[in-house]
Amino acid sequence: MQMHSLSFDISHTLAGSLVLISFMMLYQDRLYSLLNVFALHALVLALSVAWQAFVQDAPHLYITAVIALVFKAIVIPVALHRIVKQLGIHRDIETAVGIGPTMLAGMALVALSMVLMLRVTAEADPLAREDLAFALSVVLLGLLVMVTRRNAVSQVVGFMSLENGLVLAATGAKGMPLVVEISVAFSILIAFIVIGIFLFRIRERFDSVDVSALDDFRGEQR
Amino acid sequence: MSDIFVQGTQMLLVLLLAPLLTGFVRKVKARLVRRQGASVLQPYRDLLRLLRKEVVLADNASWLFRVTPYITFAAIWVAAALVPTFATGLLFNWTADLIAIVALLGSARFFLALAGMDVGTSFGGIGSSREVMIAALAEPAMLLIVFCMALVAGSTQLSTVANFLGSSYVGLRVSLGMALVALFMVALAENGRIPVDNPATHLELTMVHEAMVLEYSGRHLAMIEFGAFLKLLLYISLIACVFLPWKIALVGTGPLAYAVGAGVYVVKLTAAGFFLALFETATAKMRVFRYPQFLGAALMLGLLGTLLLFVSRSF
Amino acid sequence: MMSAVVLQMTCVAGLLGLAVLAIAMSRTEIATSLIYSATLAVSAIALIGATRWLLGNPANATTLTLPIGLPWLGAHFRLDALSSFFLIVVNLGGAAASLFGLGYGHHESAPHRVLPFFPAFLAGMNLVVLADDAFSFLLCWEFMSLTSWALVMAHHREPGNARAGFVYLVMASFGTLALLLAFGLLAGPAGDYGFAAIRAASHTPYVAALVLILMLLGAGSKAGLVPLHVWLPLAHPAAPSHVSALMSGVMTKVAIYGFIRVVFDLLGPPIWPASVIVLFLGSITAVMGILYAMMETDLKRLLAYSTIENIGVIFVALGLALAFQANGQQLLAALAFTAALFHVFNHSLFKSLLFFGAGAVLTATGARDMDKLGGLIHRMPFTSFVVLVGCVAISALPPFNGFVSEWLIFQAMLQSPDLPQWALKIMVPAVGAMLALAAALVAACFVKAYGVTFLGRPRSLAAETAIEVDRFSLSAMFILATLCLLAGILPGLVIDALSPITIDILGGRMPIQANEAWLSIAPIAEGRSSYNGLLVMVFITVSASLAVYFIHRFASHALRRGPAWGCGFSDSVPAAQYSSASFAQPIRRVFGTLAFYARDHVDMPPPGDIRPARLRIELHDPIWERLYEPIAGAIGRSSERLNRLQFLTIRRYLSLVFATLVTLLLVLAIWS
Amino acid sequence: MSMPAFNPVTAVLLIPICSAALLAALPGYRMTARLNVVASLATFLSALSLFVIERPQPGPYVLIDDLNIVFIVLNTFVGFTTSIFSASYIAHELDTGRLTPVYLRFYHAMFQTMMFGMNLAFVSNNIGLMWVAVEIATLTTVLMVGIYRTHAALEAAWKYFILGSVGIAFALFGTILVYMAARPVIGEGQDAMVWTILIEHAGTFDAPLLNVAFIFLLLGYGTKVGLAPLHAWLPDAHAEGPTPISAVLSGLLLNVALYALLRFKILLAANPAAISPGPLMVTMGLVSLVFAAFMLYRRRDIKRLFAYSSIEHMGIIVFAFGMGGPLANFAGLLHMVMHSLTKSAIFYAVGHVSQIKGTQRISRIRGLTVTHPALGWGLVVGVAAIAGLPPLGIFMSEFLVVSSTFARQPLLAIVLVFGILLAFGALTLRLTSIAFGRPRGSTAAAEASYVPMFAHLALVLGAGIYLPAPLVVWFQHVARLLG
Repeated sequence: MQMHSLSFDISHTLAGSLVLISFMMLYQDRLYSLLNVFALHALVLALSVAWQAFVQDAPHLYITAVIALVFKAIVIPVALHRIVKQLGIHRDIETAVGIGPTMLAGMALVALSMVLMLRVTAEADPLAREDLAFALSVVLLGLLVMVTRRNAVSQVVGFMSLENGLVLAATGAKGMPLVVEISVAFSILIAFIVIGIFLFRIRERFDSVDVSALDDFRGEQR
Repeated sequence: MSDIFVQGTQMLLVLLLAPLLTGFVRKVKARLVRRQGASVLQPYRDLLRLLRKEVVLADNASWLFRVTPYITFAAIWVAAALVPTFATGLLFNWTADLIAIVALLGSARFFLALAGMDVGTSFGGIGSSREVMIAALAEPAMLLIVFCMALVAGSTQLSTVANFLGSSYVGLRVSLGMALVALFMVALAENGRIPVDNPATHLELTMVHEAMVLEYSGRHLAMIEFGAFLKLLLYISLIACVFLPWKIALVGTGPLAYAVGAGVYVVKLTAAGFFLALFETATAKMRVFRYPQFLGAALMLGLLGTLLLFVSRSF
Repeated sequence: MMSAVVLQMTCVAGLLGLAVLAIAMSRTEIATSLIYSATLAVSAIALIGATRWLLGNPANATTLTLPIGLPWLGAHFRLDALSSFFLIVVNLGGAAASLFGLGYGHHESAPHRVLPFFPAFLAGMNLVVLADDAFSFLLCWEFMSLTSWALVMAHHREPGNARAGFVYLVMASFGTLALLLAFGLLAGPAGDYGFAAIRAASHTPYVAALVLILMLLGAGSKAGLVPLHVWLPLAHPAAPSHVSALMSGVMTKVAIYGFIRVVFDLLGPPIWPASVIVLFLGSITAVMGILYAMMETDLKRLLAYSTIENIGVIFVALGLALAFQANGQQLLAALAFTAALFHVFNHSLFKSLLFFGAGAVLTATGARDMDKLGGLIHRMPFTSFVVLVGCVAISALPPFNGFVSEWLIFQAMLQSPDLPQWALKIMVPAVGAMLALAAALVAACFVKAYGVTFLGRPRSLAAETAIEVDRFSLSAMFILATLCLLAGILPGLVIDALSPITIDILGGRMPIQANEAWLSIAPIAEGRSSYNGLLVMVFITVSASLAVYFIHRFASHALRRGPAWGCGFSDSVPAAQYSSASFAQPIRRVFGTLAFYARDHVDMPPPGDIRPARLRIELHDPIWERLYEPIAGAIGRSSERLNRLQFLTIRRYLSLVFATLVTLLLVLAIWS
Repeated sequence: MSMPAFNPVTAVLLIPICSAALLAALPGYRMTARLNVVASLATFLSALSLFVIERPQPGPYVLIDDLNIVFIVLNTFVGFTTSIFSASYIAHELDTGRLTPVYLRFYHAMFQTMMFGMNLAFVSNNIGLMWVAVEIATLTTVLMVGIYRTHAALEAAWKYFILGSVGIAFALFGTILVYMAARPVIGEGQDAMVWTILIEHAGTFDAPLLNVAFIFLLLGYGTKVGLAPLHAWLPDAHAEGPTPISAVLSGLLLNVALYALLRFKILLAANPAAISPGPLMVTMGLVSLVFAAFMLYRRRDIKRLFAYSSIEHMGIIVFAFGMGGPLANFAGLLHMVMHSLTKSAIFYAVGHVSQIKGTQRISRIRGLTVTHPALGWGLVVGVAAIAGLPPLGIFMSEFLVVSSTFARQPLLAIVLVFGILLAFGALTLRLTSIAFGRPRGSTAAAEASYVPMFAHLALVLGAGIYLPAPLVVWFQHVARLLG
């Protein structure tokens, strides 16, 4: 019982800190710092996943943890660093919406997810319930990052943090099959995205607001 | 047996009286403006003269142009033969009620208008187009008048109407008075009398009927003139039989009644003719595009009369 | 001996087969003659079958169910008195059009675009009249629209036709959707689409009112009820003339059938306010339609507009029938209803005739614009004669058929004081006045049409060198003209033939006319009113011939041809004649300024200037400009505004997704 | 297929994936194209055989029931016809050099992989597996959309990819939530994701969790159905990819996502405490319908035009299923089948047309019925069908949807009718300019394969007039299944 409450507290703390880090992401307006914060995000995720693996003694979850650690906390951030350098966009401030409103929106989203999840009847064990609440907020915050950032790289970061939320939820769900496969699949997906950015140098086209430029190859005159 | 006799006399009577009526009206108008005026028999002479003259036909006049005079004349004659003049209970009164009679006059006008277009002169065009406009304005008013009568007499069959109004006491009805005025206005318009049209003019751009028949000559013109005389007679006897069916001979009453009826009819005609002449001398011809107001007034009167009837019937 | 409905369906199958055959061989030489003669034969058979059925005992309807259409329902077809009457109208028109097409079709530029759809169109109209469940009805209805659309698009390269087809198709589909809603309402949530089930069910006043409005939208848009008429003057003239005749003379009647079937038959006893709406719309349609026609210079468009006027007249009659029926006065309802059906029949006759005439003129001169025609009475004597008959008939002049039906309608109106409702008491005389106005304008309009087209001097070389059309076309027109006269002088027979329908639909009938003396007709009682077309005609002929006899007996025969007198003004050029616009001028001045904001602009050059003076006539179509253009504009604007969504950036699209998600979650948070 | 125990399900899955591997390896156009056709035919036949042989018991991964057989057969059939069409289409692309042989291999492999993914999604009994399958199908189509590697194609593919990934994430989250809801009742592990078991216990699941789950699933799979405002990827993906892919996208992939959505709708409907999914679907459906109808008016690109009409029809279908009830569900199913057939037929025609004219600009295509009667009239019939004109199949389904709705929810029906009429106007406006009028653009003869197009149109026409009784019974049963 003691053990259980302790494990509960730890995983709870980890999940909560994940949400906190998502907020930190919202706060960043330089790309490098954003990437660093994301690395931290991935790290914490890895920890919480590992802890879940330990608590549920589900060894296969360790794989997920490792993937999270190696791939998301190290490889991707580094790769993105290089892309940023190559595209020479490390200087520009690229939030589409001001920090203040974004933070407020974030608050609102977290509150919303809490409201929704606390409806859940308690016999779904509290751990899962809390975890879900956090996971949902992480997902929403990740989406918020994607929406409020103008630049491809930071949108990828947002997407990854969103996906971290998914992994959090998945691992929180005791005995859920296919978790590993899913996390692998997602890593591949993200790899695709990163490569895509890298190959097509999608900075302007990903997010060009220059409609006239789009027209000619959409065959749509206005 | 008496029916067929009545019908026959009626048909001949209208033929005989029609020119006389027109002649009388002309005479009175002349006297009213202190002219000697032609004799009342002048119209007969005109007709005979026209009949003797040769017909000059425009080069591109078609067969339609040549048959029209006879068709119009026939249509008007038939119509006139179905309006009770001195006696009701005509043999064929049930072949056409008032609406049909109006329609018969309509077909006469239709062909006349076509004939006006046939030769292809602009005068014919003017005449026809104005004629049909006047008709378009007059017909709604006419229908409302019919409505009014039908409401009072419960029929559109002229003999029945005359019988009803002649025999039973209807009393003095405001709406009937309105209908009478409306009918009078419509009659003026339909017969091309002042103020709507001037039967005595030529070479005026204001003329309507005369412009339409401008290309006619000789016997054709005679037919058309005769038709016009008949039409005037028809309208007057219509007014007479509906609004003052006084002494009109009812079915089956003896020859004496018929004689009286005939006499009274002639008196009625004289009075109406005199009044018409008086009215025409007193009023001036109006501009073409004043007609809508004139006939619109007739329409309003008809409608008003009908609605008033509802009110008076409703209690 | 197969049952009547089976016979009809066989004919329909034959027509559909012909359509397929036509697709196969449409480019061959003999196709035209073959297809049209075949359709003629089939329509003739169907016509005879339907006539025998109506004159036989149509009391007990025969039905047929095919295992197609809605699976659990099947396709029901039923032949009763009403449908048999409309079958007569449809197939009479079809036969006449086929006969006309035998000659006219050879001038067709693109036969492969006409031949396959012509039989299909006929089949579609037959099917609509026969259908006995909502699904089949709508399917056939829309099939009819589709085939006629294809025929309108036959000459798709001519300017304006594409637009005509588009407007037509959209309006048709609008109507179908309205009908669809109506049937959805009638069938109820359970979806009993069979007419029998609908007839059996009882409908609340709310439903009845809604259905009536939807039917006015649906059937009205097909029939050309103002303000839903806009497609009609575009589409009808665009099609080949014999098809225009079918569309104007017959298809609009099929729409009327739809209205009657639902409002009188399926909906059960009517409520009197319904009649107020119908009377109002009908009278407006009648007057507006003929005013449009009066302003028109294109012969076929003029005819199309006059169709609108006649539809208005028919709807007025139907409105009267509704009013009487709602007050339980079966006899009078029967009178008005009979008048409506009679007018349906008449209009199908003379409108087809007139469109054939227009087609003949078109083939002879290649012109539809009246101001390029004139003097055709010399070049095309037979055509001009039958067209004259048609014009007299449509102008409601005795002794032809048009007069009889209008006379019956007026007779019905004269009974309106018996109605208890004050609204109707006061409304009907006004409607009557408008109808009279319309009738007078029709006469004016056709004086203009005939006078400008056939009389006067030719205004163009084409008109000068026109030649009479072929035998088939002429025979088709002569047959119709004869029928116009017969229906006019023997109306009693028609009225008696229609009585089973009124018994079937209204439960009452007009007095039997057959035992009136001298074949005259008396709607209520001879004392009230009666009419005898035969005698009127006899009188006119007799007195006319009397006059002719006496004149040629006693007066001079001398006749000299000379130049026109014209008060000494000799109009040098034929162009100086009265054109259609100038003929319409007085009526334009009187009514047009109100209805069309008509203005005449005269551009008179100063003295010494040798430019010719010009008259420009400015006309506006109020309905198009006030109703349709705003709608189109609104759609255009909103689509323009929404179209920005096509050009957003991915971030914006993601924001949309995000917003949707949050909204839904909020809804959830608040809702549950 | 002479193996002793022929299992159609495995066949439906194995044939595509194996042939995909094979096609990736094989060079040469002719053979690969033929092989592609043969493989698709084999898949279709084995799918047909699902009707005759008795069904396998629903296992942890595979399930065959009335609902998905309809989808599988439709899917494999359209896949088959599309493979025929693509044979002639791709040949032309090779001639014009828009595609290199390398990409051709890739194309065929991806085509089969996509078929595999879609079939897997249909047969899978495990919601996790279903998710994976849908994603496979999506990603393969992403790659195919980008295959021309033009500026526009890449841009479209990228947009599709990003929006799709977000959809993927949502769907997954929803799936996880469903599992969470099921676990307390069913217990940990595999079973809590098996559809057949889920539906048994659905009544006792935790309602609030299910609600949230459904929202995410609605958005996740709805993105792929192309419901507005999640539709953004759809028009461009249709317009820029190869036309066979556009046909498959409209005809099939949308159905896959819709199928997944339906499964979860049933699940939610089985739980009394949960929100009723109907109103949500109805709203999304109507929004999509009206929105797409408006968008149709401003389209200049013929493929994008029909892409938007796909959105519109998906809206109608989702609306119908949202309304529920035997009539509406029947109509929804029918509409879905008819739409797949018709829309793919239209894209076949459009593909050839744009190849002949060398453009997708509507303004540059005129008078088709004059220059290319077969294509032109085919297109006319197709558009007539898609616009819901009788006697073609969609008329029947629209008849049922509208009439049944009006009797229940008049106002909704008014909106529905408004949208339908709006779309009708836009389509006919474009159709008249494309098919009629004075011809414009190249009049070169088309070396087209008309068989697939006219086969589809014939089916649609037949269905509009006569639906065979067994099919009807089947549909009615499924409709009852959908509640």
